[in-house]
Amino acid sequence: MTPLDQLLLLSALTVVVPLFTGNRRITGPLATLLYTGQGLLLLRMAGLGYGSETPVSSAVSLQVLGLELHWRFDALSWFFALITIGAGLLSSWFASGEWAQRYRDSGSSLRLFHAALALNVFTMLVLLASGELLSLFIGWELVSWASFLMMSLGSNTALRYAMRYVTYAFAGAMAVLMGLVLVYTRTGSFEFQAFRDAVPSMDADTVWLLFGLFAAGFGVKMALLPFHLWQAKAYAETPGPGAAFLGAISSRMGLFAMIVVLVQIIGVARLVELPVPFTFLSGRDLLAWVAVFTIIFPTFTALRQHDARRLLAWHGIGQGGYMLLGILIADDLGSAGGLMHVFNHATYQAVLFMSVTAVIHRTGTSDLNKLGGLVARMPLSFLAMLIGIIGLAGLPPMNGFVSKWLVYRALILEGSPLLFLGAVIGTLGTILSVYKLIHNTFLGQLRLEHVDIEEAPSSMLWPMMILSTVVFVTGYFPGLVLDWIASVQAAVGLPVLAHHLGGVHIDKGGLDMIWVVSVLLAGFGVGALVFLSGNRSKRVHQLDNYAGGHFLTADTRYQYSDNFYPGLMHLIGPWYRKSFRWLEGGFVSTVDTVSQLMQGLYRHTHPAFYLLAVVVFALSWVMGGD
Amino acid sequence: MNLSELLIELLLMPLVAFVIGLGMVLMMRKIAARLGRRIGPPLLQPIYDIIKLYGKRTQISHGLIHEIGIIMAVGGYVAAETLLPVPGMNGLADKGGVITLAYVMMIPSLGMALGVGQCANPNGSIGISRALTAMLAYDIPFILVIFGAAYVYGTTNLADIIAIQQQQGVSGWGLMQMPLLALAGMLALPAVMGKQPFEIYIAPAEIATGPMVEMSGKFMGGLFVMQCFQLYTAGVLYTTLFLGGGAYWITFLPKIYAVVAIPMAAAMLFPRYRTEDVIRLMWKWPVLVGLMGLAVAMK
Amino acid sequence: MDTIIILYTGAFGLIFIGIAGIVLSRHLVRIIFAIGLLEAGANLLLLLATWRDGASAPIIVGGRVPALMADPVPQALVLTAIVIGVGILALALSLALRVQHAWGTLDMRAIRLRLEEEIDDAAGIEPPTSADAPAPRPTAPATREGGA
Amino acid sequence: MNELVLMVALPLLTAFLLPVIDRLSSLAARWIGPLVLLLTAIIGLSAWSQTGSGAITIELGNFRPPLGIDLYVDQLALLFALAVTLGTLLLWPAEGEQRLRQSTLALLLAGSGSGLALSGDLFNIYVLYELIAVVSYGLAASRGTAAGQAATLRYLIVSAFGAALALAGIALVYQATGTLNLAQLAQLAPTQLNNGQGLAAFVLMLVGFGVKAELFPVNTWVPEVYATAPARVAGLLAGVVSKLALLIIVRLLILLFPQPEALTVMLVLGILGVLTGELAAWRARDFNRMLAFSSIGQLGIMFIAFSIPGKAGVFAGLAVALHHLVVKPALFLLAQRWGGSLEHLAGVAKGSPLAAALFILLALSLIGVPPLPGFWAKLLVMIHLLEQQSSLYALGAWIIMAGAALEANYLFRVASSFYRREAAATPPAAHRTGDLAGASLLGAALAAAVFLIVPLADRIEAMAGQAADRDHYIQTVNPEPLP
Repeated sequence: MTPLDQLLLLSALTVVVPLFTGNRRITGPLATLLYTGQGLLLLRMAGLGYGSETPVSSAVSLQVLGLELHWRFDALSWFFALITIGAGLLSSWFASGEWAQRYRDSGSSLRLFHAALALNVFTMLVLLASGELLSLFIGWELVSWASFLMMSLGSNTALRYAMRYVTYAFAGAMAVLMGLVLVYTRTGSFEFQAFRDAVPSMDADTVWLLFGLFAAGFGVKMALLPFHLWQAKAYAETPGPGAAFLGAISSRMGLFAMIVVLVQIIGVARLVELPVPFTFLSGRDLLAWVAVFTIIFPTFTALRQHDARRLLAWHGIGQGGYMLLGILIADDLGSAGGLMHVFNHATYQAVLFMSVTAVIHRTGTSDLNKLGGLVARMPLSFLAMLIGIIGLAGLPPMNGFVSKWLVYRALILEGSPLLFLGAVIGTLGTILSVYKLIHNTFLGQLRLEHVDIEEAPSSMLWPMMILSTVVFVTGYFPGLVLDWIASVQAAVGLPVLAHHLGGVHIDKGGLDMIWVVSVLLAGFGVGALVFLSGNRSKRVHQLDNYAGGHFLTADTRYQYSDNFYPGLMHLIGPWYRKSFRWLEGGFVSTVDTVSQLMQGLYRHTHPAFYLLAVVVFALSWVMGGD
Repeated sequence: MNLSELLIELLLMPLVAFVIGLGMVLMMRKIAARLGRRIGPPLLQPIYDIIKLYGKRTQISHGLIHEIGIIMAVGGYVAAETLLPVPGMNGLADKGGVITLAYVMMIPSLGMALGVGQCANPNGSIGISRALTAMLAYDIPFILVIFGAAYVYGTTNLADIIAIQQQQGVSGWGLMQMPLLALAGMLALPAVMGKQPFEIYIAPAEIATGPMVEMSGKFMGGLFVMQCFQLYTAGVLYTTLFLGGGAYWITFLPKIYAVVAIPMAAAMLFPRYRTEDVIRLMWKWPVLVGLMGLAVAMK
Repeated sequence: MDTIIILYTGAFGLIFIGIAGIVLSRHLVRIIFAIGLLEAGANLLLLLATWRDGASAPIIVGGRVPALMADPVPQALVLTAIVIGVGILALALSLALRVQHAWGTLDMRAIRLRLEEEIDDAAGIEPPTSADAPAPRPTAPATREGGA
Repeated sequence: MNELVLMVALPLLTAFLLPVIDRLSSLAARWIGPLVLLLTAIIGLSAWSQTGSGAITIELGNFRPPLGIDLYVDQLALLFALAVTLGTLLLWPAEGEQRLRQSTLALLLAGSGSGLALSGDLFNIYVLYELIAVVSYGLAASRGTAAGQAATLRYLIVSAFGAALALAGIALVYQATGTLNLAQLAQLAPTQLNNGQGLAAFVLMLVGFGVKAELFPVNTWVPEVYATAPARVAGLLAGVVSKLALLIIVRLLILLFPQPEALTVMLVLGILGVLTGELAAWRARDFNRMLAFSSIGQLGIMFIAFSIPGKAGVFAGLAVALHHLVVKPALFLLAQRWGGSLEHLAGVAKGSPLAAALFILLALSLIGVPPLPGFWAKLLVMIHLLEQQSSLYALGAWIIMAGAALEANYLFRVASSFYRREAAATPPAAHRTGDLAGASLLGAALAAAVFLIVPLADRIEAMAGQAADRDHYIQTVNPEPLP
């Protein structure tokens, strides 16, 4: 029994245990404990993360239909597993205290929630451990359906969006299946190595086909354009901690699979050689542009949301674009940026979802037009969200900056101004959007009905604080994460990033976050000194405001929240055409029409007519063929 | 370079920046006054203003975040100055680079936004909404220009960029190498500095609107200090990218003052732009020119 | 050889008449008759498969084997097929009778439409409405509230 | 070995005696049917191990073919005979007033179905096929409603039409070869049937037998009959009878028609079946017709699979067919109470959680989600389709994929409506224990197959190898050469 087997076994146990402990209060803490155990088992394989160990394979292997299935962990799997288990651990912790009580009291099944969470973690670990294409596909499907289970735990609305997800996901899975069967018929094997060996001898059309199938199939999970419509709503409607988990890691499984197939096996170099007909683009450029549009469009859709969870979920889609973009650059900097962004995104996205969930827990709403001023009541949740949004926006000193910096730097080195510009537009849109989020939730006037609320319970605060610390510390010392990234790069076959604790040293302009953050903190210190050098200030009530000679009273709360950026919207508002929804709707209508036709075929016409047609056709063909 | 020298540099750089920034503020006010056929303030007026604001008896605070916001606004620029090499002092140029600088420059905006948000005055929030929109407007051409420069020089290290330009004399300046990009930068510069005619978000004419509506005393003073840094940063960055940077203070100072003064003098003549017009303008001409410049520079 | 050509023509003719009858008729009884014709054609075809001109019945009487014997297998087959065919025709006619009793029509198209409706009704599906369809007639005159 | 004849004879005999038994004791009449089926199933199972090494042939009355009639027992035939017996047992349709008549029909179905699976003679096949057809009319109309009768009538017309065509096809075969014994035909096929006439015969028989196998153009009866017949009957027709017809077609294909064109015809019709079935199901608004259309689609997949030449095709098709054989009857058992508009099913999971969970399990397997058996079957089909390196086969693969995506959509639209919070105005009644137990049994079999997939796959592969081996068939029967 290898450490990998132990890990998978414990993970499976985590699924089973909530089924037995059921709706009791102990379920949450118990699950958390089990996740901790999984984490420890993962740490036993820490050598993978630091590149000092060869891949750990599972003792289990199967032979079905003459196809061999086996599982193993390498640095890439380890890195993603670390994030998965971490997200599972903290989400489960978050979901074990008061939240659980509330959830149970509302008539929902805690048993099912924890089982679903554990199932998600388990299936992801299975996917990450896959040792050839077939087990990859099996893991892929398991993950899809596990997250479907998680998404459908919510209300009727959630069910509807989960349904949409499953349609997209299954169609994507079919594309993947088609791809891997194609590979099988070419190579006679599902092994990665066989595929890799066969790639150089494949002609361009085949590679194009495989590339298209795999990119589209895995892209569905990543919510790449134009398959992104399902994600935001489905994640937003998932019960809070579940949303934090899904938002943190679930769709990154698509990225994992893409790295395995497109980078590790087919290789980005091969994609560069694939020309897009009638253009000067290559296959890689095409996907990179898809990534950039995945950054821009969802980010600006997020800007228009007035539900905190949806806003975050839309950003989650957009951030996926940076990861893919970085990895497609495929040099040491870019791929490191893309990979690191997976980790960073998981941390700050989880923190953001948790903090929004904490707000919902206390106020009962996530409508950004019905909140405000909560910083006075929930300062620690505010702090968590602040750290989260700085990370999400990719500003120093949080970790989101480092990964984006790596991507930008790589783009400059490569000389892709338009991709760079697209990425930056995404970042700017994010800044606008996240400010709206924090402003409408925590800043401004505190509403009357929220005057008496308290800070989130400690079971929520602890995970948030831990994650916030991670966001900051890995921003301060990015080398901590870059160590893992480097071994991932080595495992995947990408150029390995030379780095140090503070970042990277390049002759032509490197980054040392230790210095940058230190100087920033020192700057804040100076700012504080300057501030304190002034006269003493006096705290006033929030209603003690300049209001043009008018008195604000306790029952009138002015809050600037709806349509937060009117100037911008005035200009770009007409650009929101809902084109993708239109596209989806058009597709559905087409299917509907064809389907109606087919029903008509069975319903309205005289059956014998077809019979005649077929017989006449067949006979004439036979006679003619003779 | 040893650590103590570096630390001294890091201390000195913001200080120098502040002094020069004060001069720039003064210059701006002089230019504005002269254009309006007034004389303008005396030499030390900016200092007096700051001292006055910090010393005021009525200092209204709307909460901790209000204060932290102002601290962030000043502190962010203090940190940013250490990333900008000036003659004799490279500071952290090799540890941050121009991208980091661009992003550190957003922190003061965020700080100010947080502070104003905490003030709980909807008019303040409106101002922030405009300010952030304006940032979205000018940052696109600005980033384009930064990309072009970094690509052409092949480095993001500002000290290296200066060195490259210095080697070839005036003909090696970015202005000569990539005139279109320089033009685009020049067009975006007034907006980056938040000055006329793009200062609608500050709303100096509408007393009851804008970020400053709840700012009194040292809060206002903090913003004033921030403005000094803002002008300085924009000027120095542009000089560094396109005008050969500074080898000696004697040539450096005129350059940065000119960079701030010339567009200002021209821009001062324009009427104030509405927010959406800022976007429209910024996304049209500077971006267009910048893209053309990029196309030329990368060919 | 002429006989066999005529017979083949007859067989194929019957098959085609049968098919045409099924396809073209709307009346149920005609369709059922057409099936009968079709089956007759198929049976004839089967018989013709091993037709030997002038052969005698394949019956061995008193150990005397006739010189030319017809193949007994198709005959047995056809016999069975005819029995089955008759049974099925009877079943069809009885079903048609019942449908006629229940719905009062033997028109295939009417039956099909009625069938569709009944299935939908039984399932509890409302009939499909179209935006272009005329508005449903009000079932009762609208009562004016508070008119008294 | 001759006790296998009992598999055919016993149910038929009981069916004819049933009215008499009923006179004597109605209790006996009620139980004798299932008991007889159980007995025949045991007979079949006991013979199972003997067929592992090679097929056996049973010459009825000890006349050697071609003079005598023989039963050909290989694993495939035995499996289907068992399937029809057990399937009838599981979906025992007798209920209500017409219990006696339905018992009789069910026994007839089991007997003639087993006979059809085992018979090695084209003539027998035709007769038994017609017998099954008549039984199925009786069962389909057994609800006694006018709609049921009208639907049966329409079914009958298509079916009789098909039977006539099949007969014409048999005539063509006989004309070319002068025999109807399958083994002998197999011997003669490469020389006598490998021509236009043979192909015409195949097409006629394909269309003729295809009526029951829900082959594309002659399956218009499917939605009507499945919607009006009792759900158990629909389950029998969709699950068992269709597979029997398919088995016949496959046997004919392997033994009689080696032409590649024959495969192409089947492939094209299969593709059309998947396309029309899945698309029509997408819009179905009631449970029964949704299942009906989906079964058309699934049968289409089987046709596509069997159209792959050689053992691979038989293997893949067999896997899909067996999977469908388990899943479809279970779904129709659930339809017993859930038939009717899909809208009425909103929120039923609360009342019947087990049924809802079963539906999800079955649906998952049907669309092919690993590690459920449906996935492996589909994977096999896909692999072998794409291995053909032909664009038509590749098209088949693409269509199957697209069909599965559609199917996932409509099945899970229904499944998720089960879990909706607000219940429908008139929720359907709870399932009867018998239905639920039957469905659970099949579901459990499906779940067990997940863990037994390796030995199962080996068995099916061996079975397919045996069935696809023409020479083996000829040698086993070893008929006397024709004079």
